[in-house]
Amino acid sequence: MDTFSKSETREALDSVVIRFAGDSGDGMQLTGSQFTHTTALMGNDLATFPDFPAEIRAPTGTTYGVSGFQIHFASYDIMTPGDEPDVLVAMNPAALTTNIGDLKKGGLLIVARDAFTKSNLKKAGYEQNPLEDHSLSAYRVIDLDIQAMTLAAVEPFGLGTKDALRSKNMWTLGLVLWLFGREYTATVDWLRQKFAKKPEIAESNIAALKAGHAYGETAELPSGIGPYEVPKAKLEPGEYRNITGNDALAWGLTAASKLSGLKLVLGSYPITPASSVLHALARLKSFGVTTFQAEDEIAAVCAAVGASWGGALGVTTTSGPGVALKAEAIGLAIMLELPLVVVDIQRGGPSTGLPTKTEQSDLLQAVYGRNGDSPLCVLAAATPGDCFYMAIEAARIATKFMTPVMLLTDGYLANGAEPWKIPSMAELPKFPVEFPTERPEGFHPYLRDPDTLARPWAIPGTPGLEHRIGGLEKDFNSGNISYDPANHHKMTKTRAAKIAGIAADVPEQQVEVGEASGDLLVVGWGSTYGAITQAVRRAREQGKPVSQVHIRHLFPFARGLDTLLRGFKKVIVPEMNNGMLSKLLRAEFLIDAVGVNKISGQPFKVREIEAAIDSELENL
Amino acid sequence: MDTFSKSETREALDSVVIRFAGDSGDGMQLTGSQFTHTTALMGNDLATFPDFPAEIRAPTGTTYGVSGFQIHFASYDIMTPGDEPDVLVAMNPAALTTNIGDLKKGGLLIVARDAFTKSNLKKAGYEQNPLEDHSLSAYRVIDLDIQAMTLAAVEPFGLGTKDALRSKNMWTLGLVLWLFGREYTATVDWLRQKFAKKPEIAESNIAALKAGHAYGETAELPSGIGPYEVPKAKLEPGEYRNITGNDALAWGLTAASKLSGLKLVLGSYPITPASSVLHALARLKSFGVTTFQAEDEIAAVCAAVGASWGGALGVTTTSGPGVALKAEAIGLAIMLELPLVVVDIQRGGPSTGLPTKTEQSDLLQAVYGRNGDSPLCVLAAATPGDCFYMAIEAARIATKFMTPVMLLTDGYLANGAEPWKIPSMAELPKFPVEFPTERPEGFHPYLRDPDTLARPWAIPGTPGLEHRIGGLEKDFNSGNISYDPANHHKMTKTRAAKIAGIAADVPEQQVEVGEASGDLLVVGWGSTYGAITQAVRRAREQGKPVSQVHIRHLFPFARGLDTLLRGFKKVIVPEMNNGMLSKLLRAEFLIDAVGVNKISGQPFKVREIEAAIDSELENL
Amino acid sequence: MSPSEPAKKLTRKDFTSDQDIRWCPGCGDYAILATIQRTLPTVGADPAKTVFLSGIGCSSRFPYYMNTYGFHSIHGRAPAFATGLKLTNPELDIWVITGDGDGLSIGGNHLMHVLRRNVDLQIILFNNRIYGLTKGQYSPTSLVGLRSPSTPLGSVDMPVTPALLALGAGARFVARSVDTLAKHLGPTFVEARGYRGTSFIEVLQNCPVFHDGAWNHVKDRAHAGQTMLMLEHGKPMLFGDKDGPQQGLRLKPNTLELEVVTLGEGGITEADVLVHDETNRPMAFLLAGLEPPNFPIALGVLLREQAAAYDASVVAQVESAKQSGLTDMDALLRTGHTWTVE
Amino acid sequence: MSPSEPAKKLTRKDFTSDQDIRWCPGCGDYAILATIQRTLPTVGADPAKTVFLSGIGCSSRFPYYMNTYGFHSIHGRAPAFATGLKLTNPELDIWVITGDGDGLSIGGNHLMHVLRRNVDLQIILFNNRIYGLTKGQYSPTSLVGLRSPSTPLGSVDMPVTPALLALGAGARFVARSVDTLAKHLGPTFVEARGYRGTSFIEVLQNCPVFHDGAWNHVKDRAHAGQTMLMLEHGKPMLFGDKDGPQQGLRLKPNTLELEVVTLGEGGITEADVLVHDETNRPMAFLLAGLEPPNFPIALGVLLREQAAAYDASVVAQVESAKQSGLTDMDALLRTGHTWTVE
Ligand SMILES: Cc1ncc(C[n+]2csc(CCOP(=O)(O)OP(=O)(O)O)c2C)c(N)n1
Ligand SMILES: Cc1ncc(C[n+]2csc(CCOP(=O)(O)OP(=O)(O)O)c2C)c(N)n1
Ligand code: SF4
Ligand code: SF4
Ligand SMILES: [Mg+2]
Ligand SMILES: [Mg+2]
Repeated sequence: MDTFSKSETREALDSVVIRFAGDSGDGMQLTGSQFTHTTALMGNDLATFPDFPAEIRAPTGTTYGVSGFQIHFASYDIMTPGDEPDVLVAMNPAALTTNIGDLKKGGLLIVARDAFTKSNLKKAGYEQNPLEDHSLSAYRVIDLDIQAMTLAAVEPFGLGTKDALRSKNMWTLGLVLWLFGREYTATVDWLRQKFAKKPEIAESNIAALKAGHAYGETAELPSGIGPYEVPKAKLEPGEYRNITGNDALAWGLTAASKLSGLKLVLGSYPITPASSVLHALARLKSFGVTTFQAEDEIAAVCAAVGASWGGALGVTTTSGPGVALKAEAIGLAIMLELPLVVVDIQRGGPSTGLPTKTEQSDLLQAVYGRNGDSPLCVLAAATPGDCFYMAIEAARIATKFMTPVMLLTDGYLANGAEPWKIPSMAELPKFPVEFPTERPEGFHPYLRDPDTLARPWAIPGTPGLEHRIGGLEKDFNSGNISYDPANHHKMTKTRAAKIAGIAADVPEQQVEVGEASGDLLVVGWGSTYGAITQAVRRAREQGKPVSQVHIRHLFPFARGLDTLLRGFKKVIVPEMNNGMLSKLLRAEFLIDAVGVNKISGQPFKVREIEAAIDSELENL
Repeated sequence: MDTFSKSETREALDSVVIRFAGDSGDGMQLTGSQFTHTTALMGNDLATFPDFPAEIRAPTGTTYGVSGFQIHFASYDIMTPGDEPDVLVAMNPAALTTNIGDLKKGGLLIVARDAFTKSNLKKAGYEQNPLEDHSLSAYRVIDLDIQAMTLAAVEPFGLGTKDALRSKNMWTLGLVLWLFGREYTATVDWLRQKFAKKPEIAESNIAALKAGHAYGETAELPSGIGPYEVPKAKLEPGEYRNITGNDALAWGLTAASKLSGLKLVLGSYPITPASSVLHALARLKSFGVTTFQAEDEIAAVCAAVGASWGGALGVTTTSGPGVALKAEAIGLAIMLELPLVVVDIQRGGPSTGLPTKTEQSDLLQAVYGRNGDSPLCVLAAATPGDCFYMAIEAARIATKFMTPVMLLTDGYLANGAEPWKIPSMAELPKFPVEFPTERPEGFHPYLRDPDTLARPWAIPGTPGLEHRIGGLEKDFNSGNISYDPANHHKMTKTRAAKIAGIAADVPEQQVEVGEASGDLLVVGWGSTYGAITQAVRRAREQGKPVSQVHIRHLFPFARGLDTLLRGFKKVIVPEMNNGMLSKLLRAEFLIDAVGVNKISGQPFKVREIEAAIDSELENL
Repeated sequence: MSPSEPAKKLTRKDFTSDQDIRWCPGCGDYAILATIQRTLPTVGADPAKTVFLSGIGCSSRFPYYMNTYGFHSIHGRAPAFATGLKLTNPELDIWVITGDGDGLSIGGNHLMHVLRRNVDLQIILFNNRIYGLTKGQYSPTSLVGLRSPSTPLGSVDMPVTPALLALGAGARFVARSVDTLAKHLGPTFVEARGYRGTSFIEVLQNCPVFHDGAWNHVKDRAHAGQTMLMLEHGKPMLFGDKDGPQQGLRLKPNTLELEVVTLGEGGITEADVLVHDETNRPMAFLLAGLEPPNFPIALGVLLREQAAAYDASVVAQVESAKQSGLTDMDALLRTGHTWTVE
Repeated sequence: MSPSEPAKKLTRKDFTSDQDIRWCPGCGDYAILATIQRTLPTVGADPAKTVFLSGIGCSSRFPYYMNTYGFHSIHGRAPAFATGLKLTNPELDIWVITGDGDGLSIGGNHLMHVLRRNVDLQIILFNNRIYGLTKGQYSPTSLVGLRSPSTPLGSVDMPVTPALLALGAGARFVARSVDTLAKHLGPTFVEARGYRGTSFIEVLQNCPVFHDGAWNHVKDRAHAGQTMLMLEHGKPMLFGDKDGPQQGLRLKPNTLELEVVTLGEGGITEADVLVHDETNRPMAFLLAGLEPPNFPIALGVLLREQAAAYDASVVAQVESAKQSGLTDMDALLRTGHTWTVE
């Protein structure tokens, strides 16, 4: 663990939001994650939000090629990457123009002055250089010739200008690290490891990093600007790491495979923002994980179902358009009553929509998007780290109830990171699965467990349990094909009852924050957790009568939700969609749940939810 | 028009339900439709229900190979094929065992005695011959050696026994026609036409038909059995024909093409029970109809969307599993804002389910089954003949609002027939479509009509209107790709507002039967129309305070529905699913709509809905 | 064979399920079913380790009739389910049953990819040149001009040749046989089962209800000798009716075309006739496209090329990773940078 | 050209839209775009009647940059949209733009069916052997062993050869060219446009970001003469570096194999070298599979076989039905039995 050793006098701040913005090629994501990492080591709580363009490498200098990374860190526990940045780092004019609107008035703006060339200004749509026309007077500006200083710092390594300039993000990182009293050791280690095979690259980057840091220490910054320090947060004791939602998900699935004793078989097809789960699992072959990049989403889910039938934990990961394609096969899995975990990492829709942006607009597709009466279990993760636990929960329910489970996360959870207290495997409850090996009296594949209504998971290869399954309706008593009218009614009701029964197997719905009854209840699900919690806490600090419920089990709802909802005069439901959970709650409980909807591909700001709370309370 | 000329004394009946049942190979569907046809010519009102096995030609004598055709005809206007048959024709033991349970006590049972062979009895699971063990004493039985009498009748034509026996359905039809005072002329004409190229087949069938008829006239039937007559019904004057839902749909789509002036392009992939729409349209090439049997459902809908972009009325027809596959492409059509008609002829689900049975379980898939916030218009046809009008309505809305429209029918409507008053094309409102040819000031592909919010339908080939569209989010002001957060919010709201605006363009919701407020309201949609109407009428005849609303516009709902629903103490919603419209109504209007659900692959019986009405009224 | 059961000699009955068969009387599917049921016992197949996995169609009802593990999936996707199953348990002997609609229309892409990957499966494509189950629409193998419910004026789609498609996709085992030729079909299945990789077998099948006689030009008993070429590896490609002249296939000198020659005519001897070489891919391409009336149809193994089976490679990669990589979950969770809060 | 506009000579600018191009610097897609934009004016193309229609991928962004009608559809389905559009308006000149992922992975089946139907379209497949847009996963054309984010230990899937797949599916016009070889690419597009039916053109494209140099073994300037065989119909298949020996392809006598021969060595003359015949399908099969190092890659038109275009057949059927069939809707509604209630 690194410690902070400098002795300058530093202004103490409770919390800071920094946004790094530059060209896609400027390495802003790396800069952000290195800053994040060091900040975590410093003991702050933090949350991050990377926001990058759909283009792989948009032409340099364009506004749509701007890549951003926001980090919020504080001396108390925080849950969102922050509403507006206190500090904006803009590596070129395009980054400035697309981000300056978000910077707090009076906020700190760090710009690479020498990137404000005529051609870059033009590409960003500036008629004049904003660094020269007083248009930035509302901010505290540090404009430096970062490119020139980088070139100077890496000169000894004899790189070409193009390569040398690649280190300018490290120079900038060095400066910002110094500004907030952070060491660069961790980044140095990381650079050495990453470029182990190209030591000259590692060393030139390190030189730039150190030069930026040194610049802070030695140069005279305009008065009133830094240096700062952000004291440690009081976090629950334990071993921590940073984790993104997609990594947590991949590890959660792998953990589920260990806890259940099942082989994990992933069928997937690349799609933003889900691909990195496939990548992460592909690296875990040593854990017996099999990954199959299929020819399309349909083949991917079918392979997962085939794997499940064979006795594996069959999983498929995708985003909204992929779920649409998988609908027919998921319907088959429902009919076959096989375990299956379908992960939908939601993005902006409809259609191709906004592939790199976040949204929660697949909820109704998850619950209803299949032909026929085809209920399955729907879960949602609330934070990046929660993806780990919800992956395990999905696998547990899928195998216990022999059902597909749809787990919803989103682009914000997928790429966002948070400090995560690392669990120990021994603490996590095992849920071993047993495959029947003996042929019980009257065996047939749809013979049900009287408690869970689950059918036996008899797997091919088992002598004596040979059977046939398929997508046609089955006879309740024999498992054979049946066109009998009464039987179909009974089977439909049975499938529904089995899924409804999951509610008895999960914890009662709890209030997240506040009392269990009162004036105003804010109900959320998924990645809005942080923003809602923060907003409700702030409102309560101001004495406002508001509570929060956060739903992880979306279908069926957990027991007790009904009572909670009825305990409040008013229920509002913030969602990053045009009103989906609110529809489910209204239909189920007949309460006038009112949507607070943001469909912009961006997560909620705490302020926006506070505003919704205030306006509801006024109208109560 | 045929008339009834016989002079025997006949017992007059108000209404009769007959079910013909036999092996798939026994020609029961033909028998039924010929009886239907003659009955229509006699001026009765009628409704039919064919019910055939999933197997193409199941082995003879098996229970799952039994094919049935039920007809209800009456001297008043009726709306369902009848709850239980008054008359059952059973051509073999399997047909008897699978159908006898439905026959009214005291009903008439006509059996082909000589088909009750040892092997047939065994295949049907009979240990004893039911014709000999008094087990049928609750019915009035006419058991005849129909096979022998058929062979005798067709002997002159020198056919082999197998071929000769093929006419036994005609012998039976002849007898039943006589029993209910019907002429056989129409069937004779039909046989001559159908077998124009094989006159010996035509004539042997005719001989059998006449022999059956003559048998009725000359043989002594057990006392108390017939002959009967069913007087004409009082129908609205006009020219009539029998029509099945799928034929009506095909013709309605073709009519829509005429009324709009658009070329009809169907992209489809065969699937039960939708294939016959493809077949019917493939026969209408002379109307300029283009049909494309695609490689799968996805290609089918994509071809239809491509056709729409090109300026055609793009249509795709399928059933539930096909809709699931089309979801992604329908989402694209929503984003592209192109007209598209998607017809879902629902069948028993989930998955492959009960392919040849009817169900209404795709409603929520239709409304919600896509990624993202992706609203489209959902309509449902109520009767076979209504499929014609709803097809036109779907095309009208699709082209006026530049949106996909999902039209729901089901297996029951698809194959069921009713007498249909033939409209004249001149009476039907035209809805001509104009493609822009001039480039207006500030043209872009998403420039909207201020009233409908529809975008211009500028088609490739038009000079000066070249433009690019696609599945990524569009800028409201330029139609170019936009990742702007506020723009996405605005576009999502705009797409929703456009669809919501359709409500202003369709008639207000009316009460179908009864007062506009009161104690009990029965709300239905789709093919339950007949059963619900009949049940509500009967209840009202008995003085019960019940009204009926039938919904054709399911998304958005028509104006006025809210007021109607709130006008009643209780609302029940009979559906052939596990509760879907009831969910939509609850979520939208917060009224405690209670489902009456039947998920057996069979249409509601009038009696079942009456029972639901009674039990609700008791508990009011 | 499982250790718990004493090895006993199995018979057709052991592979026959208790379900009534629901195909139309006279359907070619019966013959194929009987041949499989008779063949499996002869090669020591274990019902517990044998899986039949199908899509949707008349042919896809097949698994219900086998007393093995069976999976009747959804339309066109059987190869994908089979891939997932095989990756999970490579010990299973998996037979994919599909039709010309299921496998070539909606399922063409999965077929193509399973073939290129070479997953160890047998894929039997029942080619009746029609959609049976949905009542007779034309299929991707229907000939131009076919009148069907969806092509009342005759189809205008150019058909696909299953074996050519398979070869183009990179298939390494391609065979062809006929529903009613049990003596040829059974051994073809045996060869397919023996191949480690995807074996693709097209079976010419008659649908007496919707496309009766689609293969009469091949099967016609009177001329079967002339219309069928029974391939045998290493043997000259000879054919001909018993009492008629012996004919053979020859490569037209210095071209890429095959021609039919008659032994004894113009000095042609057996030595002039091309010898079948199962490992010769260009030859398989030429053979796959032959059809009467100008040529006999080629039956038997057109191509057999050894290559790594996908499932074996995947398993090997996992196993070697297990040897050398991280296996402790707690350690995994702690990879990279961590820190402790006290 | 529309009657309202005076025929003016168009230039590249007329085919260039006002949208910023969003490909990575150095991407091979730029070169292909430039070639299309330069080629279309030379063949009198009318922007109003020209359509670019794509799936999803880097390559599929193409339509945005053309000042013609453009349609950026969903992943893999472009051929199906194009078929519907062409059936609606056969006058349009439709170009389908796809990638090795879009066209061969998720969209393989639509590709195969549009090829067998022979719909009159040009299909350009940008083959960079990688998924560009989703950041570098391996694709169906990636070679075994490729390390990518989804195959960190190397891919084990055997790749597909696009031209072979197309031929297996029944394609009748198959060509191949290279992103940066504008002088070869432009004329290849012209040939493709001239063909009435589906023309399939594979373009070897470099993705400098995720799979830089995937085609270096072909494009390597130093040896380009040896690694590329420029096909010309009716001309002997010769190749070789300018200053090196001239080489040619020959059919190994009495086999189905091609071999490389060197002119002047062992008495080999040009007369021994095989002459390219665009109409010879078996030859196209052999050529499609050639790759360095043992052979040059075959560029140009591998196969051009005349056949009815699907859209033309469909339209003809509709038109002839219009001549002879019922056209009065009121009459249609009254076909069969009707009766009157008074
Ligand atoms: C998604 C989906 N689309 C369509 C169908 C309808 N369908 C069932 S089988 C079939 C075609 C069967 O043809 P083939 O594979 O040749 O089998 P055959 O019946 O001829 O043996 C079709 C179109 C379906 N069940 N599911
Ligand atoms: C239904 C669906 N699945 C997955 C994706 C994600 N996706 C977009 S492009 C692409 C692959 C592109 O590869 P290729 O066609 O080779 O194009 P390139 O980017 O290499 O030009 C994928 C998997 C998507 N957009 N839609
Ligand atoms: S329809 Fe044809 S393929 Fe299907 S079972 Fe009947 S005969 Fe066989
Ligand atoms: S990722 Fe590759 S293919 Fe895509 S634009 Fe960049 S260089 Fe081109
Ligand atoms: Mg078939
Ligand atoms: Mg690619």
